[in-house]
Formats: sequence, structure tokens, C-alpha cells
Amino acid sequence: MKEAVVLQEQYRKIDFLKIKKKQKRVRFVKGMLFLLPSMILFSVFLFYPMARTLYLSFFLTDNSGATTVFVGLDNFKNIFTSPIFLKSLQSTFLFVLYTVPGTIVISLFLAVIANEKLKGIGFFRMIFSSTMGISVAAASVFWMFLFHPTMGWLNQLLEAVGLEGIGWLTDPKWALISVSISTIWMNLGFTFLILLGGLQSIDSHLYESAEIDGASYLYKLRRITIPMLSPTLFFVITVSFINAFQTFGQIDMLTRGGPQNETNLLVYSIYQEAFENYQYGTASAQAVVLFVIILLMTLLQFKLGERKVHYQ
Amino acid sequence: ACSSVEKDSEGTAKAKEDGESGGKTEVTFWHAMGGQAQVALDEIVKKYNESQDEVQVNAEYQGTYEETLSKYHSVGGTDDAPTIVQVNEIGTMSMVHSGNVEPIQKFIDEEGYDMSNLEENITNYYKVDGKFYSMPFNSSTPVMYYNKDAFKEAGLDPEAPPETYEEVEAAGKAIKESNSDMKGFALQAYGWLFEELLANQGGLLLNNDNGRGDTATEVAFDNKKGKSIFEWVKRMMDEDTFANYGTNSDNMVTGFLSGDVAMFMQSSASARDVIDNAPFEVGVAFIPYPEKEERHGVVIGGASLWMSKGKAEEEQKAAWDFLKYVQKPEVQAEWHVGTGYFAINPKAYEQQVVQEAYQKMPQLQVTVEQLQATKPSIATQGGLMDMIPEERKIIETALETVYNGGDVDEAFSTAVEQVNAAIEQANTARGE
Amino acid sequence: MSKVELWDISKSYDKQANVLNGINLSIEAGEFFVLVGPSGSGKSTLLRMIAGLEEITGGTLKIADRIVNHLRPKDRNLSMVFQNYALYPHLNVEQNILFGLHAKKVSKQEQQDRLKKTTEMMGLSELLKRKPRELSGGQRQRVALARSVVSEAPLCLMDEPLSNLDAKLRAHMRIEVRRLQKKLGLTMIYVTHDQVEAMTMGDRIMVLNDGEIQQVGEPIALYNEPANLFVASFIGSPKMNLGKAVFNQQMLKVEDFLEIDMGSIQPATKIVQAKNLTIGIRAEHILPAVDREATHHLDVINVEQLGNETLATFEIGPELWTAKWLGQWSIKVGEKVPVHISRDKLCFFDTDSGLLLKAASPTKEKEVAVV
Amino acid sequence: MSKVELWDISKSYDKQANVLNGINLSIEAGEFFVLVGPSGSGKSTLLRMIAGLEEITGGTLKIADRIVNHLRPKDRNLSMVFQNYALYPHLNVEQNILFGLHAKKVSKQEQQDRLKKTTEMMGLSELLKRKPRELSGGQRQRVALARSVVSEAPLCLMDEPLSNLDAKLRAHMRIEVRRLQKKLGLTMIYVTHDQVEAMTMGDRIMVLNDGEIQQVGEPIALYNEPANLFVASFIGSPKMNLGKAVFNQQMLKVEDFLEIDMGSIQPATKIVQAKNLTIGIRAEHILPAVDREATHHLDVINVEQLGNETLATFEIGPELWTAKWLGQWSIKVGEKVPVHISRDKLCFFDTDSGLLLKAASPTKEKEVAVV
Amino acid sequence: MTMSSSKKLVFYLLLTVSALLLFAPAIVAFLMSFMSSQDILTGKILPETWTLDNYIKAFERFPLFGYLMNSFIVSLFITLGQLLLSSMAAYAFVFLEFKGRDTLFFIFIATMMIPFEASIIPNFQTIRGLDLLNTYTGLSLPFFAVAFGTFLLRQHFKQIPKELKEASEITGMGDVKFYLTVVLPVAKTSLVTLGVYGFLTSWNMYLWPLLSTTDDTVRTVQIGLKQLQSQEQLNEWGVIMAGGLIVVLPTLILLFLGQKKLQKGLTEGAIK
Ligand SMILES: Nc1ncnc2c1ncn2[C@@H]1O[C@H](COP(=O)(O)OP(=O)(O)OP(=O)(O)O)[C@@H](O)[C@H]1O
Ligand SMILES: Nc1ncnc2c1ncn2[C@@H]1O[C@H](COP(=O)(O)OP(=O)(O)OP(=O)(O)O)[C@@H](O)[C@H]1O
Ligand SMILES: [Mg+2]
Ligand SMILES: [Mg+2]
Repeated sequence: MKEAVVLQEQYRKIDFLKIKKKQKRVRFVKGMLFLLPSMILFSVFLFYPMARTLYLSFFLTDNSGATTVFVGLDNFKNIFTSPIFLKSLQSTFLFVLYTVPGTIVISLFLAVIANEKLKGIGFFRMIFSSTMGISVAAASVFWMFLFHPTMGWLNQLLEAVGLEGIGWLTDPKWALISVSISTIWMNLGFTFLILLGGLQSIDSHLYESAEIDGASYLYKLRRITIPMLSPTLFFVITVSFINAFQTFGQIDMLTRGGPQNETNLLVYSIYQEAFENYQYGTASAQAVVLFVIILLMTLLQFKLGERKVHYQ
Repeated sequence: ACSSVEKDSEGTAKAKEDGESGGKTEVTFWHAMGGQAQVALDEIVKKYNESQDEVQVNAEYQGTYEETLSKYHSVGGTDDAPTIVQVNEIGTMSMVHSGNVEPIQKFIDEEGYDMSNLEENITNYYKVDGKFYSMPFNSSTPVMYYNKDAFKEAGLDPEAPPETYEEVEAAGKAIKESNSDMKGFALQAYGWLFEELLANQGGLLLNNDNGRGDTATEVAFDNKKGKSIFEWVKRMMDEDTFANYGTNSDNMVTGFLSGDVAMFMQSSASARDVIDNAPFEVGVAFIPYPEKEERHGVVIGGASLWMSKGKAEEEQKAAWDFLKYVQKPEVQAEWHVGTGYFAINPKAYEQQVVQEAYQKMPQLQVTVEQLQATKPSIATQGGLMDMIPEERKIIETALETVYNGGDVDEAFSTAVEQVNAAIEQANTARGE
Repeated sequence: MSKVELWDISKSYDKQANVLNGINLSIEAGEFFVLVGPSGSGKSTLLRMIAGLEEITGGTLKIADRIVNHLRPKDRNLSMVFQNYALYPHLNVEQNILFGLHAKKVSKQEQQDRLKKTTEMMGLSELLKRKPRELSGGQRQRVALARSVVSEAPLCLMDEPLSNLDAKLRAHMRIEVRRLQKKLGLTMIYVTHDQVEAMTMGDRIMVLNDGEIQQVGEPIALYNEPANLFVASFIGSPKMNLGKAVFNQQMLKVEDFLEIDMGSIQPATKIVQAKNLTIGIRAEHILPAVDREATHHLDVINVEQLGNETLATFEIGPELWTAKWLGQWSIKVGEKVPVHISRDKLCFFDTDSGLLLKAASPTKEKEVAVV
Repeated sequence: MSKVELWDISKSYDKQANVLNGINLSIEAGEFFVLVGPSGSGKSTLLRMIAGLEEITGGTLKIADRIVNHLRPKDRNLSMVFQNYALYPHLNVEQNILFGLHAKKVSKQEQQDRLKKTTEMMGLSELLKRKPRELSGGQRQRVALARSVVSEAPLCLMDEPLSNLDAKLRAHMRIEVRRLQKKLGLTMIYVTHDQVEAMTMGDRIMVLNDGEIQQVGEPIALYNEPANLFVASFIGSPKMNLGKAVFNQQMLKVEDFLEIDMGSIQPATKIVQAKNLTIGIRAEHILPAVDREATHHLDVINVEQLGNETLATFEIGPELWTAKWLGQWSIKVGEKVPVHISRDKLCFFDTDSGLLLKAASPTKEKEVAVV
Repeated sequence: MTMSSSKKLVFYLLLTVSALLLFAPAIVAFLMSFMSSQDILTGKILPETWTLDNYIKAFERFPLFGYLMNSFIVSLFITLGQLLLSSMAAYAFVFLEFKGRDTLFFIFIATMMIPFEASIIPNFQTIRGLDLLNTYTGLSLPFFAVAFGTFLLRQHFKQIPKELKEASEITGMGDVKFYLTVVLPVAKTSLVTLGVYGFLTSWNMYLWPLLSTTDDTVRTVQIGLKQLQSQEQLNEWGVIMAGGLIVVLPTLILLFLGQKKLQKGLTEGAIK
């Protein structure tokens, strides 16, 4: 009894709330210290430009990007009534729809077959990841030749089997698909490498156990590999999404937005608006819209996705 | 850890100092010439630097025309701006409006320099409100290339290339008949080519005298002249004699060289390469016009050299000296032969090197002839406006629509509407 | 029901030192075979090789009369409990247990039946929806065990499946596992550190040390006639008391300290001939001299009360000997205690080779009068 | 040397059900305190709360007279052995062991000394350069133990640190850990499932069940006077034999099967008053009727030979009772065996509350004549 | 684990076919780099005559070695900067608990959504304002902080068993020490992945190096590549391809080495 009283006194003396607060503060400061370098650079090189972009989106500008006329939301009104911008939105979504699943599925396949312990597997892994080492500009050139309407390998192949050649980059029905194919190819290397890394860090005991249970290859893939890979997959999907929304280089090289604006993806449109047409105002408005779209998609992804992800 | 190379700021400082102490004045020259043109350009600069000991020109590559111009706009008016910058023809108004340039008219006036020894058709373009802002430099126009061997095979006269749209169509049909794998004609979806075809009929691109009298407020081609080009293409499409390479000129040239198409339009600057690389005989011809109209000629394309405002007088003088050097006949002759761009100074064509080259490739001469046959007029002076890049993009989309079976009237009227809207927007942005 | 045969099996991880060496062994179909040995002796390795999870460096492995060296684990038709559980972290308990059955396409109904039976037996019914990371150590181990049991494969490998359970649960599981094995006629290879498990569950025990077989036999045989010093000291808890001994006529002098009268002994026996002799006596054979005459009086240096039994430790020269007496004895450290050591209960080993020379006399087993 | 006090400590993982409930406990400085309890009873949770790895949901925790609820683990000055080892996969054994010392800036020389001492004691000297992945289960556990031991923190928490070791090594480690704890005067909180460890190592034992303290006390007290049915059946192996009983005058009828003559018993005692009675008797108190008179004759339904002892199982109505006899007895399943059950050895519990009514008579402890 | 030879065969088949398909475009480039421009422009698949002219020309066109060196230095800077900053940030997001952590993380992620093209002009002006044009610092600084890297490492750090952190908390190890001695080595593979990625993307950067430099002293190799292309004239594809291959070669070598390292790291630091 007496002890209890003493204890209570002691307990009272320690102001837990205060200590907790202090600890929270210490933890916060520590967290901030770890984040500080990144935060500073982000502020300078990302947030400031972003703020500037937002600011510019309410103005018209002269050729050097200086603001001239305040137009309020007119820039937004304009782009949303512009069929070109709407088309570009649509193309962007389609492009994302083609490339993200395409890239993920193919590179997952590659990662899975390259994850086996076989002789010379290192060579294959290098090949599979090699597209990562090829710059977008170089890769676009490769593909430009493959897509050539008459001499490209693709059409020659089609003609060899008796089919008619396709206007890969000139036919509005095909252009976006063609660009998507080349984009998938360009992204494969990177996605492959990340997924392979994810695969290899799965505890081998799990496979041993499943192997003993007599699980088939596909069953293991479905029940162990994919769920255990989910953090990596989540990462790859999120990043692919964002990257797909921001595709630029290959458009510039392969189609320049054509034919008929079919491949006029948002970032390309922004780039043209800003660097060729010197309409920084509308370009900024488009950039803001793009930002909001990606933000929403990513938020959605985090909300839905991160819950399904299994961390060990 | 970064061993920074502070050359630029130091360089400027040094240039000033040197200017006073009488040493070499440094001139920074930003250009957008890649590939072989860069080789030729570097050669010119090198020779210039060796030719005297007052001025040192540093030529620095800055990417494409667009990249160079964007970058110039972002450093315009600061110490980082170069003394001289190369800007393509459609950037002209953008440069004029930027307020960061020193019109070279100032030096022409001071010195009483005679610009009339330059090719008139070229100077016409770069004269804005009767004033020279920049020094023309690399210029080109489109020409029509054709496959003489294919012409022969189709029973056409390889020495009498088609001149009008209708003749082109007919030739195309003949070629198609003789060789089903070969199309007749290809027109890259490229706004510049549209503008040229328009000018060749004497059509104006923009109102207010092609934007040269006053700022343009809308397009001037909403009539049959503009549309005739679309219709022409459409007719060839219907006859399946038209090859569609979209916006990609490389594909088009490869198609031509490998015998997929018999005629195409492209910059005269490519002439040498096309002739060199073709496994057959290449003909070069004037660009076509509709039968009903008469030929007016072409508008000059390419780029000119601009001088920055706010540089030390010494430096500007030095730059001016270089600009004058660049248009000397000998220099231009080398340039013409080395790259395929025109010589802005007609005297260059009399130079030995040029004559020799013409002997080897008489076709090259056609490009010059076309330019010289051009009737100076507002139409062939070319449109002037800072939203031309946007206009081109819109036209390209319209052309592609037609290439892919779209309706001519609709494509055309949409394009006109869009260009007009763009003009309005650009004018508002400038506060006009 | 699979017979397992090992022919000259060896294993090396680094191509240099062998972890296992010339293992020859035949495990009968339906046998409960227990593997014991010190930590790091290669038990898990052996199990993993049988399962097909480790490459076999040398020798031949036969399961159910087929050579399986080259077969993949899933073709060997067995189940296994891993020492570190190897639960799927992303699946809940139920999914973990049913994982293999799904894979084998067992019908839903059958799956649920087996699941119910097994989880009830293991006391996991309440935890079916939990993820492994929300389980305690013992619960995880039970899930691992359940996963193996539920598969009903004819050959079952278990690597210390009960080590994290409490005594009560362990006793229960011991009986259940054994019952199940009998009922389904499984062949079981079972690694354990627990003496009770080894003695009570196994049809036969194999003692492994440093990758070599020390002895294979029935539990009681190993206990009574350990083939060598290693087995003698390894089997039984507390371990057998050992001491170097020399004959001095009829008297056996242990560690220069304890004298034991051997009575008449044939000088011809190999015991006498052996140059270096080590004797051993089990803790329960050092009796308290209550009803019996005291043969020795020994100094107590430690006493441990286990509740149901008392362990007294004596100093015999440099060695510590332990006596184990049932019940609770009030002995104080420092006391001199009279004990009875019967010469019949001595085991004799050759110190140099470690081999058994003579086991404790085939003691007339104690009997209670049968009514 | 840290005293540890828990005041009304409780813990819940999901804010609903409590895993631990109103734990009040005081562990003396320098005490060896053993925590036992069935799997999932909250032992690890309690340890982790003391270590500061889990948030304390309610109550106050004091270490060395300081309230530490709010302190971070590193400010509590303790060491811990994790149930699943928690070795650093990228460090070799030596680096793993020295990891904490590095952090504490212990001098190089001192580090090496402690390392040498500890690894020798644990038998790890040969493995210093191996990565955890290349170790057997027991070896990993020893590394985890070494890591904690080497830190010499005044408070030491161990979660089943010996569960993967074989009996011999375990006996050795048991002594070493205990010796070290004594020598350094550490306060030790030790979770184990092993009866022998619990009985021999602990100064006191606490029995936990379902997050509630069942009993705290000296090992032998817990054994002899289990506070309730749970402790009775949990402590001791084999577990205490239990059966429902009713008085029929002087005769006690157990499970409607066994009759025990209770002699003269005061009708006033609470034993007789209790409505529902459960009696318990330890396995070693069901004696073979060899020298003694047989009180009962029981059917043997199972016999287990452990070598040093024999376990016989009898059917008592619905219950199974086990007798434990030292040595090897030749009993056959199905025989009727005469046994002696002394009424003094019975424990009485109230079936409803489970509480102990009367412990087995404070048996005169057996003594060997002291010379 | 053993694998039957028929299964092996299937895998090799799959691997080979995939590799061929994947590598075809690169093979095209390889072949083209040995063709005369006539061969290329007339659409040959195999060179009629193999020529090294393209390579010679590519080497003559720009100061290749200087450019390569610059690229190397800049990429190295960026890689190291990214590794440091990302791992620190990821550490905070996984192992430290503080208020607003998730919000902050999302803000980090949000930065990935800002299109580079939209921020390049303000960034150029910032760098110019700091007087860092034409310096390695200016070339690399804006890329030190990347949400991408933080995100990647966070995903991996999250897989590190929490007992490791707990064990070191008990031994009294501070966060910095734990970060340095446990997290970084254990997460070596993902660091290598990020490093390789960071290096390659920096290596392939074009627009920024072009913008933030005005003369050739610190320019990178991608600008050199671009210089091989011309405007309004026909491109010499052979030379461009040759240049492209020369530039790709170091990155491929890096990939190969990284792959090896990755492999080794994986077996050494396996969590279990
Ligand atoms: N992957 C490996 N690489 C190298 N050596 C290893 C590897 N795995 C195990 N070893 C070594 O092989 C020996 C046998 O290991 P094994 O795991 O079979 O022992 P065990 O008998 O199961 O021991 P425990 O009872 O402690 O689990 C040990 O000395 C161990 O250190
Ligand atoms: N993270 C968690 N989330 C939810 N429940 C948990 C979590 N960790 C443990 N539990 C539950 O809390 C209870 C106590 O767990 P604890 O690990 O303390 O048991 P234990 O006494 O150590 O058991 P064992 O002897 O099996 O290790 C168990 O029922 C367990 O399922
Ligand atoms: Mg093992
Ligand atoms: Mg536990």
C-alpha cells in the first residue's frame, strides 16, 4: 500500500505528457535531419518550379516566359475546351493503359525466367537489362528503322508471311500502339532489373517448403512469388505509371505527336507549347493538370495498393 | 569536390579586359549546327580566327533550333548570353519581340555597309519593317527530287520533270503503272512545305501583308489557294500514287532512295546527300504549282545570326566583323559546297569550288535557279509571326488527317480555325 | 509408407570439409526413426538431402526402392517441418496449412476436413485468420507442424518440430504425432534434442556426431549399451558419469580417487587387458545408501531439486558425477553423503578408441508383482 | 543489478482483447527469474515490453527504481536474446557478437577478451568467420546468446535461449549461464519451456496463463504447492495426475473408479466441505508395490522406457494417470500392476475455482544418513 | 535445388528467344554502324561491305574521350548523391517514427509527378543564379534528391526484419550507426540497383546537360551524340549508330558489373 503511494508520487513527478511530447519532438527532429538534404534540394529544384508553374498557369507570357497578362483561369478553360488537349489527354490515358501492364507483364516474365539458377544466366540477365543502358534517343532511332514503312524489319517480316505492311508510325490506328511497343521495350530493362532484385530477396525456404508440397511452377508463381514480390511490384507499377504519364523523348523522335495528334502525349504537348510555341501560360496550365492527374492516380494507388502489399 | 569550370564568366571578364588592353576580343557564338554542317561551320570559324588577330570567335553548339532559342530566351539580357546566336527563320519575330537583340541595321548604318550584294530573295525575308535585325546565314528552300531511272522506265522524260500538280499526278500514275511497288509522290506532313507550296501559288500565309505590314490577326489562306494543296494530295491518295511517311523526313528519304517512291519534296540542303547516296540518277526540279495558277517561287528557309544587346561595344564590333566575314564569297562558296545550303552572296557561285561541284552534280544548280527565279513579292517574302511553329503543327495535323483518309474541307477549316485562335492568343499574350 | 535407404551418402558445402561422411542407413517403411546429435552435427543437412533441398555430394539415396538422387523434392512424395518453420508470411494460418493441399488439388471438402482435424489437434482453431507475424513462437511452430501433418505424405521429415512448445503441450503433441504416424503408417524421420522424445517416440534412434554415424538402434539399447563414449555421454540426461580407471588387482581405482571392489574378475577379459580404461555409470545407478549398505561416502558439491527428482553432484577427482534420486531429498552442499555404487552397473570403455568394452550387466529388470 | 517492478501492466495488440492483464510483479536485483507458461500466453510480449520494444498499454514499469515506461530500449541498459535470434545476416559470427560492444565503445582489447571467453564457453570458436546463413539452428542460437552475454548489461532478458540445443550442450549452457549471472550479479528474466531449466536455474518462477499470473514462487514451492489446477498440471513432467473425486465417508472415490482410504479426516476441513473436489497426485508418488503393500491394482495401457526411468500409464475412469519409476521396469501393456498410492501424497483442489485446498502433506523429506 | 534437364532446356529456350527478341533493335544498330550510308539509306539489312568509317568519323566529330570523362564524373556524382540522400530519406521513412511521416512521404512521392520539362527552365535560372553554369556541380546538383530512389529503397528497407532494429536498439546503437552498419549493408542489392539506375539515367541525360552548359569543357557524351545529328539535312545514320554504340558500351559494361555485384550481394546478405 505504502509502496503504491510512493509510486504514485513518483509517477506524478514524471510528467509523462511532457516527456512523450519531448520524445516526439526528438524523433521528429531526427526524422527531419535525415530528410533535410532531400528536402532542401526538393524545395529548390522541384517545389519552387512547381510553384512557379502554378503561378504561370494564370498568365499569358511573352517569348522569354515573362508574364504579361493575368488571365485567371482562362488558360484552364482554354485547354479544356481545346479538342487538341482533350485528344492529348485521351492519348495519354491510352498510352498508360498500353504500356504499364505491357511492361510489367513482360518484364515479370523475363525476371521469372532469369531468376533460375542456370549456367550463363548472368549473360541473359545482362541482355534483359541492357535496354536500360540505351538512351531514349538512341532507342528511338533503332525503332524508327524497325518501323520504317517499307524497309523496316517489321513490315518486311509481315510481307514475308504474306501480310500487308502497316503504317506503324503514320497510321493513326497504329501510331500509339507502335510508340507503346517501343516504350515498353525501352522500359523493360529497368523494370526487369528491379523485379529480379525483388525475386531474389524472397526467402528460399518458402520455395523449398512449397517444392516439398509438390506445388507446380505456376502455383508457386501465383501463391508465393507474386505476393512476396508485391512490395516490389507496387513500386514498379507506381513508378511505371508516373513515367508513362511523363513520356517525351520517343514521341519527339518517332512521331512528333502525329499522326493527327494521336501520339500527342501530355508532356510532349507541354514541351511544344512551352519551347516551340512559347506559350508558357498554357503549358503551365497543362502541366498543372498533368500533375493533378498523376497525383490522383498515385493517391488512388497508394490507397488501394499499399493495403494489398505484404511486407515481410 | 566539383572542379568547376568558370570559363564563361571569366571569359567575359577577360574579353572586356582584353578589349581595353588591345588583345583578342572574344565572341561567343551559339549555333544549332550538328552533323556535317557543324564540321563546315567549325572550319569557317577556325579560318576566321586565323585570318586576323583581333577577334577570337568561340563557336558553341547548343542543340536544336528550338533548344537554342529557348536557352537564349532564358539568358537573354544577362552576362551569360552569347554575343551571336543562330536562330531559324521562324524564330525571327520571337527574337524581335524579345528585346534582347541588337539589330544589325545599327552597324549597317554606322558603316554604310552594303547589304545589296546579298541574294535579294534572302534579304527580303530577313528585312522586318525595312530593317535588318539579323544577318542571314544558312538558307535553303524546298525542291522536288525525282528518280530519273524510274521516269525512264515509266516512259517519262527524265529531263522534263512535272511542273504542275496535275503533271505530278500524271507522272505518278505512269510510274505506278510501270512499277506497282513504287508510288508517285510523297509530301512530308511538314508545315514549311505547305507554306512553300502556298507561296509558290502567290498565296499569303497571314493577313496584314503576311504579317509584315502590321501584326497579323488571322490567316490569309482560307481560300482555294490553301485548300488546293490538300485537294491535290487527296487526288493522289485516291489514285493510290501517294506515299505517306507522316512527319518523318528520314523515312521519306530512305523510301525514295530505296525506290519506294519516285518524287518527293525536301529542303535543298539535302541535295548533295540524296544525289550521293542514290543508287540511281536523281533529278532535282522546282516545286510544283496548280495548273491554274502561275509560279511565284519559294520562300527562304534556314537561319540567321543575331547579335545580343548589352554587350561591350568592342565585343559587338568584333561580332559584326565576323558576320561580315561570314558572307564573303569565298566563305560562302565553301559553305555552299560543304553543306548544300545556299550561298547568301551570289558571287560565291562564281567561285572555283562551286563551279567544280556543279560540274559533278549539275542538279545542285537547279536549287539556286529556283531561288533566283523567284519573283519578289509579299507572298515569297514569307509570313512573319511568332506563332508560326504552332501554325505549322496545326497544318501538319490537318495534312495527316487527309493522308489518312479524312475529309479535306473539314480538315482544312478546322486548321484555319485553330491557327486563327492561336494567332489571337499570341497577340493577347503580347498584350496587343 | 516408404522405405528410405542411404548408401554411402556424403555432403560438403564448400567442396572441402565434409559435413556428412559415408552415411549408410536403411529406414524401414512405417518406421519412426529418430535422429539425434549435437548441434551442428549435420542432422538438418541430412534431412534436407533426403528432401531433395540440398545437392547430394556423394552416394545414393533410395526412397521406396527408387533411386531419387536426381528427383526434385515434389517428386519424392514427402512432407517436411523446417527448423525455422518457413511459414509464408503473406498467408494466414489457414492458408499456410492448406497451401500444399491446394497445390495437390485435394478436394475442397477433404481440405476442410483435414484442416479441422489438424487444427483442433494442434490447438490452432482460434488462430486460423492470423498472419504468422502475429503469432507467438510456439504457435508458429505448430502451424509448421500442422502443414506437414495435413499433407499425409507417406514419408515425413521433421526438424525439431516441438522445440518451442511447453512441456504439457509437448507431451500432448508427442502422443498425437506418434499416433498419427502409426495410424497412417507413415515413415517418419524425426530430428530432436529432447531425450524424452527420442526415447519414447522412436522405433530406432540414430546418433550422429561430426557427420558420422555413432550408433543406430532401439532407444533402450542405446541407453543400456552405448557403442562408445560419445553415445554414452550423449544419450541420457543427466549424462552418464565417466571416469578414467585403472585396475589394481581386484580394486578399480577411478580418477585416482574412488575405489570400487570388483570382486572376482577374470584377468583374461578384455577389460583388464585394455591399456586405458574409462568407466561409466548412470546417474540413477549411484544409489542413496538408505536401505543398502554404503559403498562410498562422497562430498556433495551441488544439489538440484527438480521437484520429482533430486540431482546431487559429487566431485570425483577432476570429474563431476551426478546422482539422480526420485523424490525430494534434503541434502546440503558440503555434506558427505553415503552412496551405494554397484560394480554390476559399471560400463567399461577403451579410452583410446572410445569403444564399449562391456556394458552394465544385463541387469535383471525390475518387476512389480503381477497379479 | 537492476530491480524490475511491474505495476498493473497490461498489453493489447489490437486495442480489444488484452494479451496481458494486470501484471503485478517485483523482480529483485540479481535475481534469476524464470517465466513459464503455455505457448501464446504472453511471455515474449512481457519480455518485449520490459525491453521497451512494445508499447506498454497500461501500468507502470520500473527498472532500478526508475520509471521507464517512456524510456527507449537503449536507455534501459539491458540485453536480450530473441526467440528467433535476430542475427545480422551480413555480419559473421564474430561481428555479430561484437556488434553491441562496438556501439558502446568498449575498448578493442576488452572486446577481444570478452569475445574469446564467451565463444569458448559457447563452443563457437571455430565458427567466428561464418555468416549466420551457414550455421545450424543450434549454432545460430548460441550466437544470439553470446551476443547478449558479451554485453554484460545488468538486466538480461532471454527468450528460450537454449531451445535448439541438445541435452548435453544444454546442460552445459544451463550451468554456464547461471554461473555467469551469479558472477556478474545480473538480473535475469528468462523464458523457457524446459522443466529442468525452470526448476534448476530460477530463483523464482512465474507461471503465466492467458496473460494472467497464476503463481510466483520458488521452484520447489510451485512444485509442491501449486496454487491452482493450472499450475499443478503445468509444472512437472509428466504432469500431475488429476481426477474428480467425491468423499464417501472415509473413502475418497476418484472418477468413480479408484477408492482411496483417507483414514480419519476432520469433517470440518474445507476439503470435505468443497462441493466439487479434484485430487491430484504426482507421477512419482504412484509407487510400485514392491517393498510396500499394494493399495491398488491398475491396468497398464502404455509403457514408456526413458532409459533412466519408466513411465507407466493407467486408465482411471476417463483420465489417464502416469506413474514414473526410476530405472527400467519390465511391464507389459495390458498387465495389471500393483501400486501403492499414499493418501498423504494427494493434493486437493476446488474443481470450480481451481484453487488449491490442501497440498500433499509436507512430506518428511527423505534423508540419507549423514556421516 | 536440382532441376531436370528437360526443364532446363525449356528455360534456355525461353531465355534465348527472349534475348533475341529483346536484343534485335540493338543488333540492328550494331549492323548499321558498319554500313556505308548508301547501304543504310537504301534499306539493306546486312552491310554490303563492312566499314569502320562510321566509327572513325564519330571519333573525329567530337572530343569523345573528354565527353566520356565528363559523363562519367557527372554520373558518378549524381549516383553517389542519390544513394546518400535517398537512403537517408528512406531510412527515416521506414525506421523512424515521427508525426507527419506518411504525409511527408507522400509529398516526396508527389515530386515524382512534376514533369521534368515543366521545371527545367526555372531550374536553369536557379543554377544560373547560383553561378553554377558550366560546372559539374550545376550539372549534378538538381538530381541528387530523387523521390524515386527514396521510394525504391523504402520498399526494400521495409523488408528488413524489425528484430534487427530492435536488437540494435537494445544494444544502444544510435540511428546513424544502425543506418550505416546494418541497413546499408543489408540493403546492398537495392543500393546497387539504384546506383546502376542512377548512373545510367544520368549518363543518358541530354536536355539538362545541354541547357546548363554552354561550351564543350564539361559537356557530356549525349550532347556529342546529338551533335552527330543535323537539321534540315540528311543524317548520317551510320555515324550516329556508331556513336550510339560507343556511348552505350560503357553503360553495358557497368550493367554487367552491377549484375555481378548484385548477385554477390544477394548471396552474402540474404536475410534468412
Ligand atoms: N549453407 C551452409 N554453408 C556452410 N556450412 C553450413 C551450411 N549450412 C550448415 N552448415 C554447417 O554444416 C554443419 C551441419 O549443419 P546442420 O544444420 O546440418 O546441423 P544440425 O545437426 O541440424 O544442428 P542443429 O541441431 O544446431 O540444428 C554445421 O557445422 C553448419 O555450420
Ligand atoms: N503482433 C501481434 N499482433 C497480434 N497478436 C499478437 C502479436 N504478437 C503476438 N500476438 C499474440 O499474443 C499472444 C501472446 O504472444 P507471445 O508471443 O507473447 O506468446 P509466448 O508466451 O511468447 O508464446 P510462445 O511460448 O509460443 O513463444 C499470442 O496469442 C499471440 O498470438
Ligand atoms: Mg538443424
Ligand atoms: Mg514467445
